[in-house]
Order: sequence, then structure tokens, then C-alpha cells
Amino acid sequence: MSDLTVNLAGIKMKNPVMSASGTFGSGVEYASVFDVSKMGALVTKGLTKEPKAGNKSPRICETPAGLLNAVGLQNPGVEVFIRDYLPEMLEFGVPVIANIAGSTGDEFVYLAERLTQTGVAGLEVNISCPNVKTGGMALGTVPEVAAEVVKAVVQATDLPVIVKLTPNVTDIKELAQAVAAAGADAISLINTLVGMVIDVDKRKPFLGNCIGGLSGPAIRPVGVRAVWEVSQLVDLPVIGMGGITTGRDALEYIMAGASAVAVGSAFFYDPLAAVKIIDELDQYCTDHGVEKLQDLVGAAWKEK
Amino acid sequence: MSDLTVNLAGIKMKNPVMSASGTFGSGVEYASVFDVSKMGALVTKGLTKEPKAGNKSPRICETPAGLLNAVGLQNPGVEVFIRDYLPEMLEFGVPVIANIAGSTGDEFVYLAERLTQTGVAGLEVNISCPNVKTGGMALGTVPEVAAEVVKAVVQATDLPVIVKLTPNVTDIKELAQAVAAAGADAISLINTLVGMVIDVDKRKPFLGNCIGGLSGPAIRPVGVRAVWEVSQLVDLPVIGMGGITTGRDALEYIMAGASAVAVGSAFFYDPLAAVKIIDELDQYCTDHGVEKLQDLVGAAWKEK
Amino acid sequence: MKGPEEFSCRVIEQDALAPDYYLLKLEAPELARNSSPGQFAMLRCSEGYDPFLRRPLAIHQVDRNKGQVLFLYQVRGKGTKWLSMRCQHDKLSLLGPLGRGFSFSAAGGRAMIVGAGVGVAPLLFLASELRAQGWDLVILMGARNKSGILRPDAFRECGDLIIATEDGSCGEQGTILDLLSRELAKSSFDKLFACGPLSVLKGVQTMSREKGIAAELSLDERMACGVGACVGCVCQGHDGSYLRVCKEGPVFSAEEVVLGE
Amino acid sequence: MKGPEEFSCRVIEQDALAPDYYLLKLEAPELARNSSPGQFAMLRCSEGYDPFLRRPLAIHQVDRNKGQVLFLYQVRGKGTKWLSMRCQHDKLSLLGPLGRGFSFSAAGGRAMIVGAGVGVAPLLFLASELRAQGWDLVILMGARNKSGILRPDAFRECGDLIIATEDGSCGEQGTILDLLSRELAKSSFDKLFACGPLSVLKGVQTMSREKGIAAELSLDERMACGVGACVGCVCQGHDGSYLRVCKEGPVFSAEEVVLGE
Ligand SMILES: Cc1cc2nc3c(=O)[nH]c(=O)nc-3n(C[C@H](O)[C@H](O)[C@H](O)COP(=O)(O)OP(=O)(O)OC[C@H]3O[C@@H](n4cnc5c(N)ncnc54)[C@H](O)[C@@H]3O)c2cc1C
Ligand SMILES: Cc1cc2nc3c(=O)[nH]c(=O)nc-3n(C[C@H](O)[C@H](O)[C@H](O)COP(=O)(O)OP(=O)(O)OC[C@H]3O[C@@H](n4cnc5c(N)ncnc54)[C@H](O)[C@@H]3O)c2cc1C
Ligand SMILES: Cc1cc2nc3c(=O)[nH]c(=O)nc-3n(C[C@H](O)[C@H](O)[C@H](O)COP(=O)(O)O)c2cc1C
Ligand SMILES: Cc1cc2nc3c(=O)[nH]c(=O)nc-3n(C[C@H](O)[C@H](O)[C@H](O)COP(=O)(O)O)c2cc1C
Ligand code: FES
Ligand code: FES
Repeated sequence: MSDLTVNLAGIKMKNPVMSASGTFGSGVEYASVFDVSKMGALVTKGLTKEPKAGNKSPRICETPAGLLNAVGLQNPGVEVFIRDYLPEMLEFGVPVIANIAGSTGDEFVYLAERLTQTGVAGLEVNISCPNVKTGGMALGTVPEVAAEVVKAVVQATDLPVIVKLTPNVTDIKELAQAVAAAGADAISLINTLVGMVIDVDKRKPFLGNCIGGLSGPAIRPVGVRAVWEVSQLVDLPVIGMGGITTGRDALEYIMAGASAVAVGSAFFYDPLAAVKIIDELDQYCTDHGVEKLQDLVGAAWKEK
Repeated sequence: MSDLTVNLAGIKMKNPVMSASGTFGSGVEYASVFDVSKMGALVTKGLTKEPKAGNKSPRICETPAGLLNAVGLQNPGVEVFIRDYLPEMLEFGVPVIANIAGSTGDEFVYLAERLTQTGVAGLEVNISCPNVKTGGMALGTVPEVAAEVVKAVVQATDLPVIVKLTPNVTDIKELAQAVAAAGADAISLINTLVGMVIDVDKRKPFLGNCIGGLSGPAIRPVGVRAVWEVSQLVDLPVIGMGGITTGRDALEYIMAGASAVAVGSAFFYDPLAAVKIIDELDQYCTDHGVEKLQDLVGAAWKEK
Repeated sequence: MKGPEEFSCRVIEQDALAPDYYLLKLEAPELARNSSPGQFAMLRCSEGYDPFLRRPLAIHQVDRNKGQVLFLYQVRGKGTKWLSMRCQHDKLSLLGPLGRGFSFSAAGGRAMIVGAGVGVAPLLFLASELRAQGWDLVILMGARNKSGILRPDAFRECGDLIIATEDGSCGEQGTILDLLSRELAKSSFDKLFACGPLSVLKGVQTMSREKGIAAELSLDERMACGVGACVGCVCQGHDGSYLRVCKEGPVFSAEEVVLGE
Repeated sequence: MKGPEEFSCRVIEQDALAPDYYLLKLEAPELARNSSPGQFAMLRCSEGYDPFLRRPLAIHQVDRNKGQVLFLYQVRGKGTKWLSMRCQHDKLSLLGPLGRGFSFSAAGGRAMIVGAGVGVAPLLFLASELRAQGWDLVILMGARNKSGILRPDAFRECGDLIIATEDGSCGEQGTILDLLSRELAKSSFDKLFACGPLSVLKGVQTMSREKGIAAELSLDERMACGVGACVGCVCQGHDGSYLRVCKEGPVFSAEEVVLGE
């Protein structure tokens, strides 16, 4: 067994493989499928202050090597989450990171304060959701706006603050620098790409919400490139995600500069994807004499 | 045979299916494979004033349901193009659209002037190439800069001017409006997404150029959404492209608002893709009592 | 109830029942043991990423002694097409059992089962369990034509089978809803169970309300995870909230849900 | 020369020559008629989009009378894996013939053919054509071990075959470049033809320069279109310009190209 551990901005993980927000429920859904306590960390679905009903059906549309989703942040609200879901998530004995999705800066501050001292190990600030009318991506495309939100969240909590960015921008580097300067402890890359499918038979958009977020292997090259760019520029740990389905995919992200990786859509393809990835990372280290997986972070630009 | 014709900003095409720039050589490469004169129009590889050597190998990397390319606009220069390649392209008896890829506004003007009166039916202004150091995408991400280039090109030629935009921006609507106001006659959507693949064995970027442009079915939802947004906002014909491989894919774009479509990466999957798409469009019209294919343009938002 | 698990199952045999309709038999002892009627599984339908998502299929029949599970499905698109080309000895990746199945009292009673088209898939398992628990069954099967009438003999072993086809090529001519309203007028039932296209489910929902008979409906929705984790597969509950078809369903009582267009 | 065409070809048979090495025989009369040694075809290796790109394979052998074309390939990744599972009667989509093949004078002479690993694939067609035109051939085949020595008997029919394996499990022990330099020292040749990994091609290039013997090398590069349209598959020409491997190649004279790392 090689050393797969990572200390991500103070969050100690036994390996770098996390669940991607919104794809893993509260973990219990997969508890009978595999040993969830093997994961490096769990990330919750995006949380809001009040319960949110989400978008109308259909919410899922398969696309070549991926899918569009337009869930619209359906969640029970932060109170019910803390009462009914968080305890069972914490039972896995794995760091739980709360993904927060305010529609205003104030809501973000509320969520950050409320979740501090509840047992969660960190916050992931979701200013990148393409499926909501207010907040979401709108807060994550202008550097000044993003920085303001992040600054407020950082002040409201002593938890590590991870900021999740959208790839739907002209220059992700600019945003990464802005949130880094605002005090972020880590950066998650990437949320989904905005996309759309037309139902040719009905001659209208397939999804209830018209547009959706594109995820899965299809977007992997976009995510790898975002990590490559940001990790070279900003001195913060990066969590890479977008289409990771195998250990090699995870290694692409790690070599591009990610300290940790998240698995999302791959659970739909293979519910055992995350555990297989952990095993494959271990195997790779063994086969290639890598003592500490973290030594490979950024290898593709460090060894150039 | 239904009516598939389209008059695209003055370019009369017998059907809306064009080749996407850079994927179809000068057409002669496919002349023995299928009857190229069946195409609606042919678009050339991006042309520059001087010959361009392009990027170093490897230039192609397969990705899930798509590929990255980093050709870097290798082309013989506009003079040699006009002398050696254009005549054989014109022989197909199909409108030829020249894709021009200056690295400065002046070069664009030079190219536009030089190509006027040569027999080409229109110009596609490529301010969206992700694979070159200067010009390319850099000119296509800031509305004012894009508008300036387009204005200059429009003044330099009496040919229809199509502007090809990149999806690698925060707000493609803003760009579309800017180039429309600058006098563009049509808009092409989308060029490739910027992406990257790491060679895990070598621990370095796979492509000689590090980054490349992502195309193919993987990006189709991104292209459809761009067309949906721009076609509702801007009163110009839109040419849709990105992952079109079948007649249904083309119909998605048309219903999203595209007056014409271009086939690119699909040639690599199936060299007969374009002719099959033309046949499938015809069949669809016959099966569904659509007299004129152009009646379906924007159906997904018009019939809402 | 045991939670779902991931299995790699060997194909025992696969038969084309009619053009585009297949019966797939898998070696899956644990799934056979742990499934209940109305539950389903998510099957991977590719070697690679095309298609990327798994496909939900209802547990059609189980043989607990032999450790076998059967699926009955129609080829719709590339996923089911791929599945239909699997042969004996091939292995399939499968997650199951999933969802909430049908519920019925162990005390027995008289039930009407309504299956339209390939909607009969989950109903054979249901019918045989009901039968085993002493229920009396009337089973209505409807389809466009004869080739859509699937496994009539197996259903006939569980109760009185009435068949209707729209073109009259098998059984009576007419729609399944015509049949249903006639049969409900004729005699009384303790419970209705239905699976099929939305229009049929809506008809059953309406009639169950009118007649005051409890009904359970098995719904169909696009799914990604199948386990309730992604909240992608919702239908509307009566209070306006969204219910996950893969977790709170796929079987819902008729009063629980609002059926869309 | 006729241009490439798209064909849908029936598999006549497919044999595993060694673990991971396959010989695929297709019914393809036009391709058999129109191909020349060193040319290749682009084969679709999926039912869907995974993989999306076609795979280039050299024309290994043709039987113009029977209208058959053979491919010899090694399973490397998912494309060739998919291909290896095709059976008799399956149909394959294929674009060919493509590229510029080997060139040789009809007057004959003495040639050395160098094939390393699966690099022998294009060389059997070449050897039999050379033989038919009266050339004398020495054929060097090299591989890591015995199972990488492919179709020795077929090659032996065309000339003197010398085999080397790195572990000595077949033929002599040593590398193919060792053999080559020994044979070039022993006797004289009018032309060298080579296909294999870059290191081997580089060695051949160097020796051909030293000895002043014309050499032709078949190169390998990632391809998308295969017809010269996308300019994706380049190697470096001697003047610094880029040459398309699928169009100006895959066979280049040793002086034409600069071989990279
Ligand atoms: C809980 C559940 C149980 C099911 N059980 C069965 C079963 O036992 N037997 C059976 O034949 N089918 C069943 N289905 C439907 C089955 O899952 C779909 O037919 C299948 O996913 C289609 O996949 P495909 O790749 O072949 O088609 P696709 O390529 O995905 O689509 C082909 C066509 O089928 C339609 N389609 C695809 N998925 C669905 C869907 N979920 N609902 C409605 N239409 C769809 C598409 O609109 C399209 O027209 C069930 C669905 C659910 C949700
Ligand atoms: C003109 C030409 C003719 C060829 N003829 C033959 C032939 O007759 N027989 C034969 O076995 N092979 C031949 N090849 C190589 C063959 O095309 C590749 O092995 C094949 O494309 C691999 O596809 P895959 O999906 O199995 O592997 P992938 O999944 O694409 O890759 C698997 C592994 O193979 C490597 N690989 C993939 N493609 C290439 C490539 N083009 N060159 C080098 N390494 C590669 C990858 O780096 C990876 O390690 C030829 C290549 C060219 C360019
Ligand atoms: C069904 C679904 C729901 C998602 N919900 C959220 C969410 O609530 N918050 C968030 O930050 N990201 C959400 N995402 C984005 C993922 O966390 C991840 O960034 C993205 O899917 C890319 O990774 P993948 O390709 O591995 O899925 C969601 C993705 C999917 C597919
Ligand atoms: C190999 C390759 C070369 C390309 N070269 C150009 C180019 O020179 N100019 C340009 O505007 N677009 C170029 N493109 C982009 C395509 O024209 C098209 O916009 C893009 O590939 C999306 O369409 P597709 O998914 O159908 O390929 C190129 C694409 C590929 C794959
Ligand atoms: S499919 Fe994920 S919640 Fe139902
Ligand atoms: S593969 Fe397209 S030019 Fe060679």
C-alpha cells in the first residue's frame, strides 16, 4: 500500500478520491454497494437556506459520453440536512464537505455560519451551478463578484473554504486568482458545462429546464485543461473533476496539478468507480515506485 | 425530394449541409469517396497571409466521443491557396467559403481583399481558433475587439461575411450582438472547446501544442445551446456545428435556430456522414410533411 | 430489506419473443433472493461509454431455486439494442435490486393487473407472488398487435387472462382502458396494479379514483444513478414536491402522484 | 491510381495467431484490386462513438482472385480489442486504399526487408510483390519473443528469412538492428524497406545513410481523417515543413523525413 494521503487545506484525507457534489446523495444510497468509508471525502449535494423543490422533469438527458442534468439544486434546506442527513454521512468516518449554493452573498454567509461547528470538515462554495435562475453561475463569472462572496464566506467560518468554479468563462485563471486573493483555501475545477439537447420528435428542448449542465467523460479534456492552467498560476490546492472514470483519468488530473479528485457521473456508469480508482492509484504507485502519490501532483508541468 | 434549399446571407445553397473548416481539406481528398458536389457548401481550412507550418506532432488525440486537435492552422498561405487549391474546389460547382484566420486586424483585411473576386462565395472570419499563439481566439473573446475586426473585414469586401465564434467565453450572446452590430452577415457556432489530455505514461501533455480544440459528438450539447441562445437574440442566419454526425443531430441544430449546419469531425467517423445527413434531412421532411426544411429553423423556440 | 449491490452476471440464455422483444435470463442468485415484485435493476449496456448511462429494467421473473433472474424488454434504442446482442456466457454488469416495489396484503383478495405493451415486464413477478399468497387475479394485457402480447402463457398460470389488441390480431379488439372499464363494471376488486405508457396509467388512476379502488402504478422516468443519489428521476407528488422514481418509486400508489403530460 | 472508397466488408475469418495478434480476412474485391504494398485502410472499430476515430491498419496481404484483403494486427487498446471480437459474417466499415505505398523498380534487384514486431504487417504484401517482380529478398524479422514472430512461413515463401528475438526464444538472440548491421556488412543490397517502432526506423535510416543504400520507411502517426484532409498526422520533412503521414506517406524515403524522439 503506497501513501495516498493528502492534507487538503487542513482536511486530512486517506486518499485523494472524493465524491462530486450532487452525484452521491448522502452516501447511504451507496452503502450497500461498496464500503463508502474507503472514500477520501464526501461532498454533499448543493445546500440552500430554505428547502428547494428543483426543476421539473425530465432532469436528465444522456449525451455522447456524458449527460446533461438540470436538477436545479433540489435539497431539503440546510436545517433538515443538518438534522436528518449529516449524522448518517458523518458515520462513515470520512471528512464531509458541505457544498453550499446561496443565491445571494448573505445566503452564503448564513449557510457558512450555520454549517460551522456541525462536524463538516469544510465548505465547497458553489458559485458555478448552471441550473438555477439566481445565484449559481451568475456569482461565479465576474471576478469581483466571486471574490466578494468568497471573502464573506471566509469571514463567516473557520472551516477550510473550497471554491468551485465554472468552466463557462472566458478566463478561468482570472477567477481563480480573484478567489485566491479573497482567501479561498482550495479550488474545485470544474462544474458542468452549459449545454442543451433538442427533442427532435417534440421539436422542443428535452430538459424541463431547457438548459442543463454537461458532465461525464465528454468534458474531461476541458477539466484537465482548467486544472493545468489554474494549478500553475495559483498557490492553492486544486480538486480536479469532470469525467473521471478510471484511475488513469484521475492520474491525468493529478499530473495536471490536482491534489485531489472528485468522481461524479462515473457512479452512474459504474457504481464501483470510486473504489476502483483508489485501487488503481495504489497500483500505479506500486508499479512505478511512487512512494507518495502527492509527489505526482503537477508532474506534467513540473517535470517539463 | 423536399425543398432543402437555403439562401444564407446571399449564398445560395441546395441544402444546408456544409463542411466545417479544417476537416475537409479542399474537398478533393473526398472526391473518390462520395459525390462532393452534393454538399450545400464547402468551407476551406483557415487561411493566413503567409504559409504557416503549424504545430508539432502529435496534433490529434482521441477523447471520449470526440477528439482534440492542435493543427495550428497549417496552410499554404492565401496566394498558393488561390493558385493551387481554389480552382479544384470551385470545380465541384458548390459555393466555396474561405475561412480566414489573420493574427491581426490588418491581416484579416488583407485576406478579405485578396479573396474577393476570386470566385469564393463568402468569407468565414475565424476569430475562434484555440491553437495559435496570436490572433485566433484572442480576437474573439472581447466584444469590442471582435467588432473591430469584423467591421474592417466588412469594409474590405463585398462578399457575405460570416463570423465564427468560440464557445470559450462567459457570454456568447454579447459577442454575437457585437459582431452583428459590426455588420456580420451570418454567425458560425461553434468552434472547438479548449481542452487538454495528459499522457499518463510520459507524464506530460499528449499534444505537441499542450492544449487543443475539442470537437465531435462530445461537444454537441454546447453547440446546440449556443445556437439556441444566439439565434433568438440576433437577427442573422446562424450556421450550427459541433458534433453533428447524423440527420437527427443536424435537426437538433436547425430546430435550435440554425439555418445551415456544418459537418466536421463526423467525416473521421464516417466519411459518408455529410451525404447521409442530407438524405436523412430529406427523409425527415418527407416523413413529416415538411415542405421546406427552412420552416423548421428555430422550431424549438418558435413553437414554444 | 437488503440494499442494492453491484453484480457481474452471466447470461444463461436470451430469446427473441417477437421482433424487438427479448427475454433475458441471468445467473444472479442473490438478486433472485433479494428482489421483490416491482423492483428493477440498472444494467450497463455497452463495453465503453456509448451509451454511458445504465438502463433500468424491471425484474420480470425470478427463480430462487435456480438462482436466476429474467428480464423482458423491448429494443428501443442503442442500449437495448446492445443488450439484445448478448449471448450465452457473456457477462453483464448490473446494479440491483432497486426501488420500492408493489405492496399488497398477505391476507389476499381480488386484484386486477393491467399491463400495456412491454409494461407487462414487472407484472409477471407480481402476479406469481400474489398468486402464491392466495390472491385471485384478473390480468389484462393490451398491445397494438399480436406481436406485442408478451408471455401470455406465463401470465395465464397466475390468473384469468384477458387480451386486447388495437388491431384485433390477438384477443379482443380495443384498448386496454376499454377492457378495464368494462371489467371494473362487471365485478369488484380490492386492488389495481398497472404498468404501461403514461396514457394508460392516467386512465387507471382516474378509474381507481372513480371506483374507490386502491391502485399502484409503476412509473417510467429517465434515470442516472438508480439509487436515489442524483435526484434526476423525479415525478410530482401530490403536495407539489418531487419524488424520486428510482427510490420512492418506481411503484407509487395512485393517490401519491400527479401524472404529467 | 484510384482514390479511396468507403466499403462495408464482410469478415470471412479471423484467427488469433498468438495472444493479442490477429489475422483478419475480409471480403473486399475492389480494395484487393486497387491496393498496392504499403497502403493502409481506416477501419471503424465500434458500433457507436467509443472509440470515435477509425484505426489505421496496413494492407497485409491481398488475394485478387478471391477478392480478399487481410489485416494483421496487435491488440493495443479498445479499438483493436473491439476488432478482435468480430466474427465471420460481421460487417466492417472501412475506407481505403489510403496513402502512398512502397516504390520499387520493376527491373528487380536485391532488397532487404526489415520488420520489427507487428511492423511486419505491411511487409508481406510488399515482399510478395517484389518477389513477383523478380527481386531477391532477405527478410529480417525481429520481436521481443517467439509469440511476436508473425507469419514466418508466409514470409519464407518470398525470400531468405532471418529471425531474431530479444530473448532468443525463436531464431537468433539479439535485436533486429544487430542483425541488420551484420547482414549489411556481409553482402550488398539495392534497397531497404522497413516498418516497426521509431527506434528501429531510426537505426535503419542511419545505416542506410552510412551504407548509401536507398531506404523506404513506413511511419506510424495518430490519424483522424486518413485522407489528407485534416492535416492531423504529420511528420517532419527534411526542409522543416510538415508532411502528412496519411497522404505523403505512410511510406517515406529515408532522406525525406526527420524522425523525432
Ligand atoms: C424503473 C424502470 C423499469 C423499466 N423496465 C423496463 C422493462 O422491464 N422492459 C423494458 O423494455 N423497458 C423498461 N423500461 C424502459 C427502458 O429503461 C428503456 O426503454 C430503455 O432505457 C431505453 O434505452 P435505449 O438505449 O434502448 O433507448 P434510448 O436510445 O435511450 O432511447 C430510444 C427511445 O426510447 C425512448 N426512451 C429511452 N429511455 C426511456 C425511458 N426511460 N422511458 C421512456 N422512453 C424512453 C427514447 O425517448 C427514444 O425514443 C423501464 C424503465 C424504468 C424507469
Ligand atoms: C498507417 C498505419 C498503419 C498501421 N498498420 C498497423 C497494422 O497493420 N497492424 C497493427 O497492429 N497496427 C497498425 N498500426 C497501428 C494501429 O493503428 C494502432 O495500434 C491502433 O490504432 C491502436 O488502436 P487501439 O484503439 O487499439 O489503441 P488505443 O486505445 O488508441 O491505444 C492503445 C495503446 O496503443 C498506443 N497507440 C494507439 N495508436 C497508436 C499509433 N497510431 N501508433 C502508436 N501507438 C499507438 C497508445 O499510445 C496506447 O498505449 C498502423 C498505424 C498507422 C498509422
Ligand atoms: C446530477 C448532477 C448533480 C449535480 N449537482 C451539483 C451540485 O449540487 N453542486 C455542485 O457544485 N455541483 C453539482 N454537480 C456537478 C458535479 O459535482 C461535477 O462538478 C460535474 O458533474 C463534473 O464531474 P463529473 O463529470 O465527474 O460528473 C452535479 C452533477 C450532476 C451530474
Ligand atoms: C482537425 C480540425 C481542424 C480544424 N481547423 C479549423 C480551422 O482551420 N478553422 C476553423 O474555423 N475551425 C477549424 N476547426 C473547427 C471546426 O471547423 C468545427 O468548428 C469544430 O470542429 C466543431 O465541429 P465538429 O464537432 O463537427 O468537428 C477544426 C476542427 C478540426 C477537428
Ligand atoms: S436516478 Fe438518480 S435519483 Fe433516481
Ligand atoms: S489523418 Fe487527416 S491529414 Fe492525415
